[in-house]
Amino acid sequence: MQEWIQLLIDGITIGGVYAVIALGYTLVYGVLRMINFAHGELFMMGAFTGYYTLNGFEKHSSLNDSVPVLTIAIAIVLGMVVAVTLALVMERIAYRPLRRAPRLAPLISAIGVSILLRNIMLRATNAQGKVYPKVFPRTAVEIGEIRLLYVQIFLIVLSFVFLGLLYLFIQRTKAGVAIRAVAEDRDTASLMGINVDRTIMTTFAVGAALAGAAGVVYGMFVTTATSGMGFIPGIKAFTAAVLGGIGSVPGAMAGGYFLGISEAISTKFFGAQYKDVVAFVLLVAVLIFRPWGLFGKREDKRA
Amino acid sequence: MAILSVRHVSRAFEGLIALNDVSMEVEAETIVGVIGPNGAGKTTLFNLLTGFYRPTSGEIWFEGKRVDGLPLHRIAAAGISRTFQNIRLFSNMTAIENVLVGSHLHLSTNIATAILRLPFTVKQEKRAVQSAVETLRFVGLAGRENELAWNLAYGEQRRLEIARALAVRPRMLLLDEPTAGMNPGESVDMIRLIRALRDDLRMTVVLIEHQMRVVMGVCEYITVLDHGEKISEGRPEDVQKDQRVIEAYLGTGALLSEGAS
Amino acid sequence: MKGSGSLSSLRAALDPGRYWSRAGEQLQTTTSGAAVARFGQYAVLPLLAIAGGLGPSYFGIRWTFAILVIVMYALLRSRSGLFGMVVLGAMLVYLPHQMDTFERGIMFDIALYALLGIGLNVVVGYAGLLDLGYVAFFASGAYLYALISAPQFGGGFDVGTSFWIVLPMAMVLAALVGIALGVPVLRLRGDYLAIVTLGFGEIIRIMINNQDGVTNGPVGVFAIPKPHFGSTELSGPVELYFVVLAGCFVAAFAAERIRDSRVGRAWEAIREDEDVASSMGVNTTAYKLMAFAIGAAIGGGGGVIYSAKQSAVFPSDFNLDVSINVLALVIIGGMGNVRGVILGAMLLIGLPEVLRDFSINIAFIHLDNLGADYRLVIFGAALVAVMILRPEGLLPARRRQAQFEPADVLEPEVAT
Amino acid sequence: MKIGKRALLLAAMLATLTMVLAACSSGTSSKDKTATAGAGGAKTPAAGATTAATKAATGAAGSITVKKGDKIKIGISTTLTTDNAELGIPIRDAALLAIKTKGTIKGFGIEGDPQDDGCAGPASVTAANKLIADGVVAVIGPMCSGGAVAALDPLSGANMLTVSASATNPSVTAQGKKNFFRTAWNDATQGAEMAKYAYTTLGKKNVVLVNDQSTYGKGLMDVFKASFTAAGGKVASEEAVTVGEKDFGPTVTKIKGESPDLVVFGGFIAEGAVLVRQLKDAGVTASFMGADGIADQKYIDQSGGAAEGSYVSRGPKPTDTKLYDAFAAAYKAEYKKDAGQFTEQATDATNIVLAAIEKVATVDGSGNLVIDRQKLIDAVAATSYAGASGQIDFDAKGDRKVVGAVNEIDQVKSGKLTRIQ
Repeated sequence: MQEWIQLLIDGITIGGVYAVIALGYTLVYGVLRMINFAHGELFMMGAFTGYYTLNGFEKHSSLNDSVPVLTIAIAIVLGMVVAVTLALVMERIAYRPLRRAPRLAPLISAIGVSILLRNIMLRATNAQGKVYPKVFPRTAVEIGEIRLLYVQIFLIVLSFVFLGLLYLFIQRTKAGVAIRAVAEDRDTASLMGINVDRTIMTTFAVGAALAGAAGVVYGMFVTTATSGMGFIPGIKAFTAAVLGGIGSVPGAMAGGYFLGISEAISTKFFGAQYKDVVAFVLLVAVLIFRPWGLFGKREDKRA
Repeated sequence: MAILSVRHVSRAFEGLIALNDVSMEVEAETIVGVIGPNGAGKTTLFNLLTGFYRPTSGEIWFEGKRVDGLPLHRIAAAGISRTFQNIRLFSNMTAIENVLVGSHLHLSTNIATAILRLPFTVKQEKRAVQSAVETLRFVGLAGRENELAWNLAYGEQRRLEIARALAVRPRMLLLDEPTAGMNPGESVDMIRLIRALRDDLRMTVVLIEHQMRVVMGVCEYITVLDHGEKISEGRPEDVQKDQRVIEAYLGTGALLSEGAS
Repeated sequence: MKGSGSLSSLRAALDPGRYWSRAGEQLQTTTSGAAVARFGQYAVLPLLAIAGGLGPSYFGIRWTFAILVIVMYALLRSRSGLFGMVVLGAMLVYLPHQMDTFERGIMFDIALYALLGIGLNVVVGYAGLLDLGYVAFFASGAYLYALISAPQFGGGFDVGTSFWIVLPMAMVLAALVGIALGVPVLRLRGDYLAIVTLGFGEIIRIMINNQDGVTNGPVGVFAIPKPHFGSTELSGPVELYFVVLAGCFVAAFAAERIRDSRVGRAWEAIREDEDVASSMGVNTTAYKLMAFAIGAAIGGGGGVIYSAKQSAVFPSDFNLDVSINVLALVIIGGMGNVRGVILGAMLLIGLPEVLRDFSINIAFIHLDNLGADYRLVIFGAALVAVMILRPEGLLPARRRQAQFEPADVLEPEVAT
Repeated sequence: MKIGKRALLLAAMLATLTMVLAACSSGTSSKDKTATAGAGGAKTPAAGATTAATKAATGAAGSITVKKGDKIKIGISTTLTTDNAELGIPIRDAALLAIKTKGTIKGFGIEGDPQDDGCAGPASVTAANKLIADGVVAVIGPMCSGGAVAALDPLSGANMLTVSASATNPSVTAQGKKNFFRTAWNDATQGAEMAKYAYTTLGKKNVVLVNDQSTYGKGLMDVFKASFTAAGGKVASEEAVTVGEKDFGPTVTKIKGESPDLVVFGGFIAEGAVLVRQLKDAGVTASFMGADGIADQKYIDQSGGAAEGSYVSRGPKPTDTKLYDAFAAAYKAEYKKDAGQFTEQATDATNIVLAAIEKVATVDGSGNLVIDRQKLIDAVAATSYAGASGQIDFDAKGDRKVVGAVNEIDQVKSGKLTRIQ
């Protein structure tokens, strides 16, 4: 029983990361109908920013030991800033010129950006994985056999908080309404006085901020940053977004957790080598019964 | 003998009832109009007849065969073809290619014969092109064969849609607002075309139409929908006098002003 | 009348893939002049080929590659498509003889990826189905040949001839795999299909990696025998390059013919508006499956050749990168267009390899390993740049419209 | 009319076919020509090393000629892109250092030609083709076992001396290619030694094996399993991790549930460090054992202290470490960082190759250096070399003979790899 609870916690931990990254996919897909293949790399850049920030504090001050809350907060904020800046540059250079281009052109452009970022970081770090300094004590809460690292709790809680905040942002703020309007119908939204360019940028920024922050916290959890670390979570998050119904915010969240937990459980049953098989088979199974995803809007025949 | 029989058909969208217990019969080789105010469920009815929607309840029979629930292409094969209210051509294909897609069911080329390009394939294809050209000429698009669909003028696009639907060689043709956006001259042409479809090609035509002049001018029988229900049917002059129809159209003024003229 | 008819027949015969000739107006006006011009072009052909062939000796591979791409680009964009194809064909046939091992290896890779691109193009370009798991078919072909012929597993087949038997077998197998994948997922739209196919590609790779008993797992299958053609062993990249090239010709020919038929029209209609296509009588599920099966068969055939050339295959050879590369080259080349695919393959597969030697040595700047270290950085940037500069791809599918010409239709009809 | 049309089409197709076939046959003859040119390579016009003719000459089987004033090229096939470059770059650096240290052979300068082999079959074949074309005398590499197996096809076709410092899987030498040697240890040797050590010396009876699904990791764990169970031990379960992932939570939970007394890992640094840390985080008390894939200070650094106490097999080694220490010091002096895993094997491989070149190379009448490929291979096969990684003698398959060496086992003590056997 306790093993099952532990597996569930493992699943929620990684699932939360998938969910937060998936939100970026789903938001961008919502407004632009494009798969931003480079989104996972923003997560990676966040993790590196976290490393450089915390390592800087470690080397030049004692703040990591005296007020870790402060340095962690700064790292997260910087991670967000770097990811948002990159995302906006990416949008401006690689995606905006392609807004009226054939549907698959931005996809390839995004793949190009993804390869570019990965290899720039590979060269910048000379292919050495960067190890986070010890900011978070690696101690754990223990209940019987169940163990939860503090940093893990932080990661889980933070992903919940992010998801909640994003939901409020989308539902309650003016910018959120604009995003939903553009997602619904870009041309109509534009006619109704919504600045479409700015809304698209907001969308990229919000998605990137989440990915950047997630990168920092995940980096603290796994304690390393490598140039390739964004790729697999990126693909998984994309899967999660589709599973939940791409374009749907609650769908991305649910899809992320669903995927994380199913990976954990299938590891128990079949071994980790088959967890991706299970995940994708589940995806197909879900899509066969709900072709529009768990929470996606049912697209009837467009009559 | 009724070619089409709609029996107690309803369709709901997430609780919203778009069509409620509608029954109607269409006689072969007639021109039937479906009218009603906006949101009356006319296009929903067309979508049900052509398989775009499945009825929530009720049955649809065409030529003695039940067609509701069939996939779209089976309904086309059964002999029903349609046009769309918001024109839906294959806009990056040429006019003649659009029509050739319509004749899909009447050609037999498969992968093997396409690669080998056997003489009979070539011959069949040529015949298809020939008949596509004739169809385009029939709808008044002679000389526009190689134009991309989205380059055509609005009225031409409507006619191309009809040509494409005709290429399916349906026994019943559903026209969704065929004269929408046309000037009076073009509308008259369209009326002439619709009559020719029935007279020359012996087709049954069902059309949704807002312009009462067209409806009264061409339809032999009219079904009136309002709020998803059938409120009246009969010959044009009878329907025009029906109190419920007049009420339904009150405020829109459409029926009275146009119908009277 | 008779004269113009024979001319159009001639044009039709010369223009592979279509008999409604597009370039009618050029020729119709000054028939004799154009004919002379055309023959003039053929005379230039050997000269060009020789120049291209000698290029590597004088300019080195980097410049030759650049020149080759530019020449091809110009030729393929010009209106005389057939001429471009012939020049291209001649160069592709002649050039490898002037090349060294490395360059031949690249040429093989380019041709192989062009073949895969032609296959995926049927799925993505013609039918508009976004497939991110194309590697699955490539893998099934490669492993079929590997498992049947490698001595590790008994190698029960006569290796000398098995290649030519396995090739069609693998194509059929891959087509079946394609249909098996297609049936459950084809009612999914656009990006849903993309992720499911991506997952399918991964599933195949993971299964190969973990079914040790069958596939030898990550250790891979090796000592795969080379095929024979008659009594000649096709051992080097250059011999198998010609097998792939022939495969490209056949696949491109078949693909273009299918595209210009009723089947191709149905695909195009599905791509434009699936529901309307269906309501015009197109059985969309069947036609999508057909596209999947054809694309898969070509991918499977490519896999067999790959396996034979490589002589060792590993599950890691069939990762997501392969699918992404093939998709990217199809789109960069210009979707729905065989010539674009070939050009895309040259750029996408050729460029990163040619960049290996790239270095900058100007004045005090010495970046000797620039290419070796940064080639993927440059490659990523190039992908973005190409898409921004030419969003439709380098050779946008100059849509082959079924041009109606009275002469084409009326003449035989009058005769009957 | 129609017949004419089809006849033309047929003619066009036939023409194409003829063209292809003609090209095929001329392909063979052209290849023959280059082979002949190779034998008489000295006659090649001095148009620079980039001409196709010269490249073809050096790529041919017989001998290789380095013209007066040119440098002897040594190919280095290693991984320079993807996260595996973490291993590949130090290997390249070690080989380049050995080349630099050697300086010249018979008055000819030496230069390294590093090529990215992607740690996988396709890219390794491309890298091999590139090196053949570049006219290298020998190849250090390929880095990974899978890549080596695939790349040996073109390399042995060119009769190219190939010495890998890091391709350890038994399959590489099982192919029986005569031109291949390795200074890395065959996993069959190492895996069996590891199992023996775990069972006999450490007294572990119940283990969980974890591999990274790579040729190396899976292959090593298979050997371990066979030896360990043959000795009477029990393998509780076999788990896997995915390269590139950073969170193995569920796998760790599952391992915990098996309550093993030893966890054995076959894979590389990145995953090994994450795994050992997460095992510790999860409260797994079992010992941890890895192999040469993690025998590197980076493994300890990246584990954030969790590697303390883990056992690391480094393959058979001599007990005398003076040569290794000297190499490590030189490496550190050159690159300002510690010598990574496989670097000592890389430097040995390079030195063996350079020594063999020195032995067989002759200067001909016009001052060119001529190296016979077969003699070069034979020279390496006869090598008996005391290097940084120990005494190196090759057996008939190209594997290292285990002479005067025991399997070195290190334990991480106070954040350093410390030899305990």
